Amino acid sequence: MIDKTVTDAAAAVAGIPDGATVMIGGFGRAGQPVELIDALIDGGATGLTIVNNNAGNGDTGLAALLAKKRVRKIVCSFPRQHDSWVFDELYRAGEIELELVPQGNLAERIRAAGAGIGAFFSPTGVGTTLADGKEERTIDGRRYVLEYPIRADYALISAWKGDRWGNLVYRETARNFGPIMATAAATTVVQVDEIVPLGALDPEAVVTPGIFVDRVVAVGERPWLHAGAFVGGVDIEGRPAPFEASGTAEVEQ
Amino acid sequence: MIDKTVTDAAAAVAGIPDGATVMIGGFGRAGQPVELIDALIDGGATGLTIVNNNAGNGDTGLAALLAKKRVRKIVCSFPRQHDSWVFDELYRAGEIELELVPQGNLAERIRAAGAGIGAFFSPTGVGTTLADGKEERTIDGRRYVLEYPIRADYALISAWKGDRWGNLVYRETARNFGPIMATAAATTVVQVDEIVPLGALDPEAVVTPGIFVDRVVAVGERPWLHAGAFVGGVDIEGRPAPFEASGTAEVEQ
Amino acid sequence: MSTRLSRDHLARRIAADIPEGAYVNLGIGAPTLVANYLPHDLEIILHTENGLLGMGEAPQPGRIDPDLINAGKQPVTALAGAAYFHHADSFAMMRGGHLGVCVLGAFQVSQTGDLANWSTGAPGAIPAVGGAMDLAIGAKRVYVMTDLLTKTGESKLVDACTYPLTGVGCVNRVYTDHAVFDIEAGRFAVREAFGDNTVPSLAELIGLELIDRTDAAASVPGD
Amino acid sequence: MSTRLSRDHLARRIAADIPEGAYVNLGIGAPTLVANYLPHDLEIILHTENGLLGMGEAPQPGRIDPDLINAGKQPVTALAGAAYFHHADSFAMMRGGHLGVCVLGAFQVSQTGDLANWSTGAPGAIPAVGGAMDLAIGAKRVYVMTDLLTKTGESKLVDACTYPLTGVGCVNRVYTDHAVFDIEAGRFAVREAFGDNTVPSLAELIGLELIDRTDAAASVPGD
Repeated sequence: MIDKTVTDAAAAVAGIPDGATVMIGGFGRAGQPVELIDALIDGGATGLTIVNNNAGNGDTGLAALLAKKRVRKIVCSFPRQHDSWVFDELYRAGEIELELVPQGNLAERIRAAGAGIGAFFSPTGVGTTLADGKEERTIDGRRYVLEYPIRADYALISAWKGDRWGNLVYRETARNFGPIMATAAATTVVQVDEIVPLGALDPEAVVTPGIFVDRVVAVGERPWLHAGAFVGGVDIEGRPAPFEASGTAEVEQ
Repeated sequence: MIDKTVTDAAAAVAGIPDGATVMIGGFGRAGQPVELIDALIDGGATGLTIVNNNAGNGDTGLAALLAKKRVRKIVCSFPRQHDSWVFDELYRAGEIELELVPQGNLAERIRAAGAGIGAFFSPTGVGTTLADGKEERTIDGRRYVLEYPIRADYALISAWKGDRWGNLVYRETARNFGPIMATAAATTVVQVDEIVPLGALDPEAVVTPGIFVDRVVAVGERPWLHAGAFVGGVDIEGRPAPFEASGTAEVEQ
Repeated sequence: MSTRLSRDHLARRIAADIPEGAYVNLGIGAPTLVANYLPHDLEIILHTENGLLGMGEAPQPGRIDPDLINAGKQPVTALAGAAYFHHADSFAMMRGGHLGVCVLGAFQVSQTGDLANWSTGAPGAIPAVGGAMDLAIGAKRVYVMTDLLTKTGESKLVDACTYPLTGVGCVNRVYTDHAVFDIEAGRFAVREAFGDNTVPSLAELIGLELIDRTDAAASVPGD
Repeated sequence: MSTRLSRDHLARRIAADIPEGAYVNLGIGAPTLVANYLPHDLEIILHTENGLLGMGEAPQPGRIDPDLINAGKQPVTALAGAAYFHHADSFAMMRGGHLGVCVLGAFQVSQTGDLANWSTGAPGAIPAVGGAMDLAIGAKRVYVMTDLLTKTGESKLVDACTYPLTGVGCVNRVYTDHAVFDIEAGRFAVREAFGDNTVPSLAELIGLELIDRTDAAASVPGD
């Protein structure tokens, strides 16, 4: 019997060595595998290269990993946010290396790694400083730069539900980088709300087939759901928040 | 109100000119948009370049289009099948041009067209006659050939259900080339069993978002379904076939 | 002192140019205001780079769903007819030219259509580009929404950008608080001047020769 | 006359080398027989290039579903735990090295691991390649299933292929009716000789020097 489920987050991230390249899913907080990141912090690995769209929010998750100075380099498209103070301080102090990649090139380079593409010509970034030093070519009258795959030793991602074969479905825009990162890492580790029986996921709606997944751990239902249905009652960071009828939401910008 | 639905197959394929490049979905018979092809035949367009995985089966659908000598050139991976007699005869008579493309390069070149990729390095076909004359490059010790996008003026595809925005879901392995061809054509035309109300398709399970679709026509439920459920009772070509308890299936090889 | 449209009026002006059925991406910051002025009786489909077509309005406070956000990481909703997809598919949609319109902010736009909107190039600044470069080269029509002048009175419409570029020759139209400009063969063309602005007064503010297209019939942009 | 395994016995022999949990693609033709011998108590996941992981057995005659076929366009079924995907994703899976094993037929295999299995290059023949070239370069382990000799008695294991290539240096192991060969540093290594075949008798049939690995412990291939 194939059983990719593991009992806890520590087992899920076991074996990630110092110096590893680790993709971490999520766009801002949505889809960020916080429990896996916490386990990675507890595991002690350091000198990591992290691939993520951002560079951490607030003081939890990826930001906490950065704060512990476990990250040598980050590859991302949008590090600077209103709540990226942990990264900002490390960057200004010269304690973290940054490779800035336009978001679409980041996504496509991750996909290329998973899809066995050696390199591809992208129109994004042509003529900008982010294309400095890259090979350029004009094809059918349009300028392109050559972009290479981004691979990882591990991918840590968050999905909604998974089964013991590693088939996954996601939830809304928390899907983001999960499906492509799952294809691009030697070992893909997934946290899900719930592990469902084999056959419970509609084969037409599986987003990540289990072939891309190595380990799955259930971490319990996200606080804004109850029995799989949206119930709300949280702020944008997912913290329980009693809202008045006249209340205003805390909104990121 | 956005309404991409059209009333019949003739309206769906209206405007396809002589000499057009037309992608036609399907893998063998599965997912082949037979009603749209019939309408294309009725429409009279000729001198077409067709992109399809195969080169027609039996005497219907794509094979019928070929038999009418409307096709100047076909781009495909697997023309020769046990039931490709229409193509075989035209090819041997020198009446149709063939561009043979390894199936994965065919799929990826179609995707590249839809994804705005100028060209990509593929490891498939390296060192074979199908890479003759193509640019080759070694990247990280592996050999690749440079492959260019395949675009079309029209894509004719078959899906299972669609809505008036053009959102689509497919059925089983009839999905095949539909989703990528939808992205790679200037005008994408879809036949579906049924047009469902907006909101009836699960947004997590939509395979082709409506942005890629221009026209949708309902052609009625496929014969092996009843009210959306599989009932069987057909042979592999979809023809009603009374099976004995001891009967044997007609099986292609 | 010339007439200036408020940011909300400008958002309304841009919204009026977006036809029913358009697929639209609104950049973070001021362009998101445009959503507030899209007519409710028209179906216009909003794309957000983080994997959603058919984005709806902000949720009620008690109904915030942290899994459902826009590119600015604000909570949103999804319309009936929406679809979710992953990041490679979302940016394939952008890069592949499937979006009809995007509206972006700007530091500078050159008269050849170059856009600078992601970095001032200031030493010590932390760079962040996000999806701006993909949008700039991807959408069929790239609209910029910006004040014409910086806070210190310099024109953001320039002969050549001095800030780091986001994209080369990618901008089709610039909506400013003073006027609407098209890019025509390497020159700014005034399409509509607001209030008491005139082509000569705008030329003086900008310091460049301008083409006068204020008599052109209002056109609905294709998508 | 040396001992030859029947095609079904050879399929059984190959099936025995496929471990539980492997993701496997069986090429059209003889390799599909391997599916009949995969142990029912092991979970081995079959991929078909036309968009399915978790392919099951052939359906009962009255239950043929024309939407659910394999690469050979035969009707199949899907297991609980299956997933469907489109062609670009299916071939990304293959090209990206995610399949553990594929089993392919062959016209010729060279001792450097080149495979020729898609065209005899005969004038007038209609070429058709399908997914063979993608499988040849994509799977982690590429197994060939073939008779050792052609109908006219020539060895299909050769110094260098004379037929058009499918892939260069891609074959890991060749299962023939006479013996099992690994490719080792540009030479065929006999891993297992069936019946009264011996390394010398095989070398005579093939006409090449062979490495003797018949004493190697049976290994379970990695996936």
